[in-house]
Amino acid sequence: MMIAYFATGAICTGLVLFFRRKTLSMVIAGLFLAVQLFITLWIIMNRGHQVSLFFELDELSVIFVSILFLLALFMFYHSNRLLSQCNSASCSIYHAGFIALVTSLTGVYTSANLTVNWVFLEATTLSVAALIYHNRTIRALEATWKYVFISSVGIALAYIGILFVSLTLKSALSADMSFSSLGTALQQANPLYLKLAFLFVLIGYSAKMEIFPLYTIGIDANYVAPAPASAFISTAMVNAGFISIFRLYKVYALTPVAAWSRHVMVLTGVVSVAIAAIYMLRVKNYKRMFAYSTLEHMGLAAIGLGIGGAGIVAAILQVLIHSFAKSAVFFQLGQAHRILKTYRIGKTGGYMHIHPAGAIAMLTGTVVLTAIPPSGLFVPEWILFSHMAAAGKWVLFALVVALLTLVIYGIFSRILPLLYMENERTYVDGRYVIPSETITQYFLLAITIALCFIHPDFLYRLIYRAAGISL
Amino acid sequence: MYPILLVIAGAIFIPGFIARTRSISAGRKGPGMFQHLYNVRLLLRKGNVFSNTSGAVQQVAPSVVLASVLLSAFFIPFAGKPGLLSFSYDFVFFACILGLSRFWMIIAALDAGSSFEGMGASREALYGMLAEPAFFLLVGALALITGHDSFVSIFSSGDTFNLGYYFAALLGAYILFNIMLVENSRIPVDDPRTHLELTMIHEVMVLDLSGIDLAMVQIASFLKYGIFSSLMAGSIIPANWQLPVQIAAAFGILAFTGIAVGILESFKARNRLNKNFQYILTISAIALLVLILALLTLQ
Amino acid sequence: MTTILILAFSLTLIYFTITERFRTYAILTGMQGFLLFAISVIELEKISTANLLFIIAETVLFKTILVPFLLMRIIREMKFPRVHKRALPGYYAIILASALLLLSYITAVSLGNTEVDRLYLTVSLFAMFTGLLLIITHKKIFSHLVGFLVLENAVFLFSLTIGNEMPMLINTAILLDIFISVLILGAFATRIGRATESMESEDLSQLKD
Amino acid sequence: METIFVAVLFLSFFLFVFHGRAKYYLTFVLFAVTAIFAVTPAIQVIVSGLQVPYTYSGSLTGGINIVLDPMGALFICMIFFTMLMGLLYAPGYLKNDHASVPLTTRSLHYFSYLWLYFAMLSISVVREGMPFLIAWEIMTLSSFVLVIYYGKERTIIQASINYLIQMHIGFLFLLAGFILVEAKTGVPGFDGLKVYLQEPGGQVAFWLFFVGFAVKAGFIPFHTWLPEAHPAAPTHVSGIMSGIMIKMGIFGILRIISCMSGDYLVPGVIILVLAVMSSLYGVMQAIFQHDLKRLLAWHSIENIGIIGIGIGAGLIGLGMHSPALAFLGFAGGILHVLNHSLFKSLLFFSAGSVYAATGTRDINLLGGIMKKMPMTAGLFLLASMAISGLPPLNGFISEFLIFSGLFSGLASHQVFYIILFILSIAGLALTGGLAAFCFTKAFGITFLGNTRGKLLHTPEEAPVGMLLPQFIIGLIIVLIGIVPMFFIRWIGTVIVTSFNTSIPVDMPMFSGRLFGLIGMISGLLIILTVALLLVRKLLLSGRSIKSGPTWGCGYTAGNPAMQYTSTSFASDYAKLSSPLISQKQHYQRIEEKDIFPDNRTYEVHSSDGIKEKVIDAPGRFITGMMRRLAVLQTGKMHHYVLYALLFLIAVLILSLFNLL
Repeated sequence: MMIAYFATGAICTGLVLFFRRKTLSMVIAGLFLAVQLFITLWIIMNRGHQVSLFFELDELSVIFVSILFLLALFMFYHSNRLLSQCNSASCSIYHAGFIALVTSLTGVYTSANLTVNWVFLEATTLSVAALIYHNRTIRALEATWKYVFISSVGIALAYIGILFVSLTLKSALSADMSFSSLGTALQQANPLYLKLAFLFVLIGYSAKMEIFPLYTIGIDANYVAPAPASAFISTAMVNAGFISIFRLYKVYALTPVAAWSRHVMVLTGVVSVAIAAIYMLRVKNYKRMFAYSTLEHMGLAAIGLGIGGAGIVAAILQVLIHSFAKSAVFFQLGQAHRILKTYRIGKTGGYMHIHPAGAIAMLTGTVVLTAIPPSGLFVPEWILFSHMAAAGKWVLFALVVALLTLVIYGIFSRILPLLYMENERTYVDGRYVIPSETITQYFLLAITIALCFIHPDFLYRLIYRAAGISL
Repeated sequence: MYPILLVIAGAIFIPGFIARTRSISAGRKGPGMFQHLYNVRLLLRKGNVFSNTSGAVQQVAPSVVLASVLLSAFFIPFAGKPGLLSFSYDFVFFACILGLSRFWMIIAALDAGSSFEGMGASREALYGMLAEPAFFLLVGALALITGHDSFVSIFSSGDTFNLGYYFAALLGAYILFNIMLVENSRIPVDDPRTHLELTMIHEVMVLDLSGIDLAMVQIASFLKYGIFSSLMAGSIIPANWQLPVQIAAAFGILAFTGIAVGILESFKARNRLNKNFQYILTISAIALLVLILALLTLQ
Repeated sequence: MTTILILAFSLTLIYFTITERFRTYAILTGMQGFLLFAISVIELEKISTANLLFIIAETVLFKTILVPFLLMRIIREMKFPRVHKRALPGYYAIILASALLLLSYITAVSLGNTEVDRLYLTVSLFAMFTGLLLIITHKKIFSHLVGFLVLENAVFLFSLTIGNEMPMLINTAILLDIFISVLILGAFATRIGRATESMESEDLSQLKD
Repeated sequence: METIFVAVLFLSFFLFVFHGRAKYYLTFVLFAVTAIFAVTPAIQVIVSGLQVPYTYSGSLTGGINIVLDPMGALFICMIFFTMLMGLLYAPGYLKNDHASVPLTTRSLHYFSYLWLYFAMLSISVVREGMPFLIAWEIMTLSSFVLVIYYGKERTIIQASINYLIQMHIGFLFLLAGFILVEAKTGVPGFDGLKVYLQEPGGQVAFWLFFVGFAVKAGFIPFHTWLPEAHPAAPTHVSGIMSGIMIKMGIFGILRIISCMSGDYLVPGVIILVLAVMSSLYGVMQAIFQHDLKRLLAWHSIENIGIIGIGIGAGLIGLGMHSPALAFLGFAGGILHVLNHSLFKSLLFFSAGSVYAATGTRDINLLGGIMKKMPMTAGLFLLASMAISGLPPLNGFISEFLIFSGLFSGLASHQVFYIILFILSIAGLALTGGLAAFCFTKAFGITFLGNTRGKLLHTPEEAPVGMLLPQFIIGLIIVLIGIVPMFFIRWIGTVIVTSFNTSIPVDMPMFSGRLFGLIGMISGLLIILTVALLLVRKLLLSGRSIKSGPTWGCGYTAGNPAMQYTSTSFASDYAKLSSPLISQKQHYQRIEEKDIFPDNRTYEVHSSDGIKEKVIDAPGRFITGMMRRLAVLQTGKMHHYVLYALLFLIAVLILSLFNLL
């Protein structure tokens, strides 16, 4: 089934690229979404079954594949709004990238094997590049170049990590590289090998998850990509990085270097949050600001993994809710850009006047992203901090909350002028004030806020299972 | 009923004593003992002239001022007898009610929109504010020594005569005397005789009052002499003396108060305005001294 | 025999760090490809024929011929100046390289696994570091490209370390190599060259905060 | 009941759909519906003096225990009343800016108003950590949205961000407190605190909570947001924020005190000292202000200090096993919470009416408003008297209670506490005097005399809609002054049920008799005044009543600009307090060569030394440091790869030394 799906994805991509017709590519992408819905449902139905050697439909993949579909659907909608002015070639390349990306992301989410996972993650680089390069400007070229290059360096490093893992094994047939068997196989392995392997993989995948050290390209990519694509990169894409690191992390939990790997995660996480905080106070561009916010949230997720125990639950929940919130904000930023023609901070304002529905979505999104209740993101933070307290990590707690406070200051002091302050330089293109386009944002934000008040049993059961903690 | 009579007696006699002392010491013939009462009677017979700028506040204020000072007179105990009104911590009420009269006096002055009255109001407010802690410190110290919680019980506990209390009571009387000078704006805080409005405090505030309104304010100010001197009497006179002796002593203190103010006004110049802070804060410092004394007696 | 080849490989690596002409880069890349070909032929004796053919095709056709050719073409087309720009003076680079070589050796020794040839490990780690160093110490995009290619070679060499048992891993690595190299070299490098005229990295460092 | 609340929450989103008056009516209906279902049980709890908490658990939120105890009930009543008054006042006030404020902002305003109300109601009844924090932050956020209503100006945006960040810092302390308690005891929320406080070292949690709540309440040195946020907000919002929202901080402090079971003395002393400092500093700063709303904001700090004096005294009373001190302190503190919510909202409302009518908040430009707006002026005067603690109004009653408590504490025979109490008494007395000073200034300069500056339009009396809530509040202010015993009895119930003291509710000293008498005397004062006024009127009838210009002491060319202003009124005081509070003067010197000097301006601004040292300087330091640290995103790709290498090496080195 999975093979058939990937084949479909590949064929769809090929068709779009081959014909290069605007309407046709849209139709194919739409049809592909139907396939995606089908495969999502199929994965949900078959969860817990080992369907093939390479793919595993566990709770983790169920959660993320479901989010992926939702995000892909919304992204498709917003992209089509965006693409209405583009020519056939760029439109079809965009759609091809989109289909390929969704396919490879599904692969990343569901892969049960270290190598397969790596292959699909590599495949995302290429498809994302098509999306980033959409605008064909020199800056787009720069960002794409950096993205492709550094991702590739990262992926090569990650491969060295995988090779280190395999060095400790007696044989490395495909079955041996599966996550489930690695856990037991690595229990007696040489710690130094394991450490090196983990480090290389972490560094390599950090480009995808947008955490320190290779987060830099993600920022640029988010900035130059069209807003719907940024929404997708900042959520589904980083989720792929997260899931890859997380699967390895789970393997490492069984090895002698479990404690060490957790500490490394905390280190990267804290450094990521710190960098996000630092740049939050410096950025002059709304889109980059929200890109840094992604860095911050992924850093928190890394810290959650590093804390372990309930922290893992917090991390998964964090990533999950962040996907909704961040995509909503980026969708809204896209609209704002079409109306105001700029992302520059301080160059514009009065959005509350210009596009009320959008302004409220933006305000809500900002609040949600800062994890101030009633943001759903408060729940993972609460879990994380409670767990930190239980572990007696008060210095870490103080450091993280101090950094988060700076982040909040940074975000609010930049978003509020956009919403409220009247700026005489504000240029408004009234054609694009389309309140109906905000529905997706409201839907996504409603989910995030509802998750603060309502803690649905099925979701939490899924997350606890995915985290490997019995309830 | 005695206490309120004592206050009224004070109100009637003290201004007279002050005026007489002053004229005698200056070698003048001077006005009679009751000239101030004649003045008030004259004012009460007059009509009213008010400023175009002023409004309801200036009309109402004199009544409020008089009413609150009158009411505060009801709190004064004498010779072991409570005043008309007496309850635990009545001195708080007493202080607050005097505060009320000051409050209205100030806004009445501001109502005329005159820069001179503004100055007076500002100073009155400031001095009143500074004098407040002195009173509370003093009462606190007395309450601490005696272990009682109302005017009458504090003052009537003097029958267990001891030196510590008595010294504290004397200092207390001295403080009350000074507070009286501040409240009534006499020398050295203020010189009511001067004709330079810039340096006046209380007198400048009533510039735009006339007739009955002015009379009411004057009466209130006379009453304050009575109130504070009665308080001084209460604190100094031991409560175990015979009643007639106490009454005599009280009148003696009233007379003494009047004469003392008169002598002070004859032989002392008014302070420079910015020295007044220092002067009033000194009162608080002495009150603090009383407190320390109280703490020492406690040991 | 393998030892000599590997030492030759590490020599090329050192030369990479000090060379100052772009053309040398292309030649060195080709040499590395050839060395890898030789090593893999010697080492992978027990491997199935199909796989061996695949690896040979990769090393000979791709690494030894196609990549240097593409690099040459870029140099020609872009009319690069001969000497490239460094972010760091050359002598620092060589000092760093030696330090990294030492570090690789220490790491390889402390891994202490007798099953693994320490030389392989040392050289492949060194190759990795050299690749990274090429990227870090240079400002030109072309040097970055070469650095990446060296990194790829390191991965390939490292996968040879694992030996015969794991053809899948090697094959995937090769696929990656081809895929990315072609993408970067073919598609992007030329596009950047056209867009920025001189392929200066400065033109592509405007995205910052 | 639950379904109704959920329905109300859901319906509140329809505020964004409706236009015009319908929006307001919907707000009102939702408010009223909630009120009926929240306030009715609250009143039952208070009046019946129910000692057993009234418990039910909701299913929507997964079974959060909601406990309605008398203290929560009291706060619910206060919240309801203050918010209702604000809601009545709001439309009249907001009407002035209909053109310049976007419709959405207005929807958002009413929406946040409702949610602020819901959040405060929840805070009063929720006891577990996470729901409490959620409600707490909803309160912060909704009030934040209310503050930023006029966000067109940069200063307002800065003030509201300042507000948000400081609230967030307070929130973090609460968060730390909750997670600490839960980690140590395994019991969530305030019940866990109760357990933890009995363990050694449990005091840490108390102080975490205290700081968290103190930021909201505005004790110094956590007050710095207050004088910024209040002037920025629309006036009725300042009214409710100052009136009730900052009291949620006090509520929290009372809540954690109710969790204590020993060791009352140290917290009591610290709170008392902090409170005396707050009250003095607040009022000392207030006198300098000439922005009417900023002045009122500083007075909020002062009054929080007075409340804190009561609470601190009550705590010490508990620690010394002195029921009198405990009762009087807590009763004074809690009654002052109620009183302040009344007179402060009244002050803000009437100040808002003045602002709406004149377009300025600068007292130095105002004057003579009383003739144009007699009702507003009268109400402001009433509230000024109340806040200065003058009889026969409510402020006096609570200050009387606190004074009595402190005086009764003198009987403790412990020198340390005696000195503490005496100093507190002096401090409180000084605060009262300063408050009177400040409000004679505020009232006198704003409403009396002649108009000093040029106003945008001639002021007119506020419409009935705006006056009505003010009259209701004024009525209650007088009512508490005249019949204080009922209120004190209810508060007595709260104290006895919340603080687990051995205070008999009907101790002879605190029985209705004393306060009945005090109420009577207050009544007497009013009667006496009225009688004197009647006498005056009788005497004056038939006599000549003339009017003329104000006596200028011989100077005949006086003009309104020569009147005393706010700044000049406070100038003597400024000299006195200059060592503590510095003033900055902005003016242009007249040079010797300047023979014909032209128009000049002179401005004085007081500066908050605490804010500069506690907030501004560290803030500048942190942002400056952060700016220097921002060296990573260089745009150069070789740097980006370098980070990876450095990270690799750093981690390897760290692991080599077993640091990871």
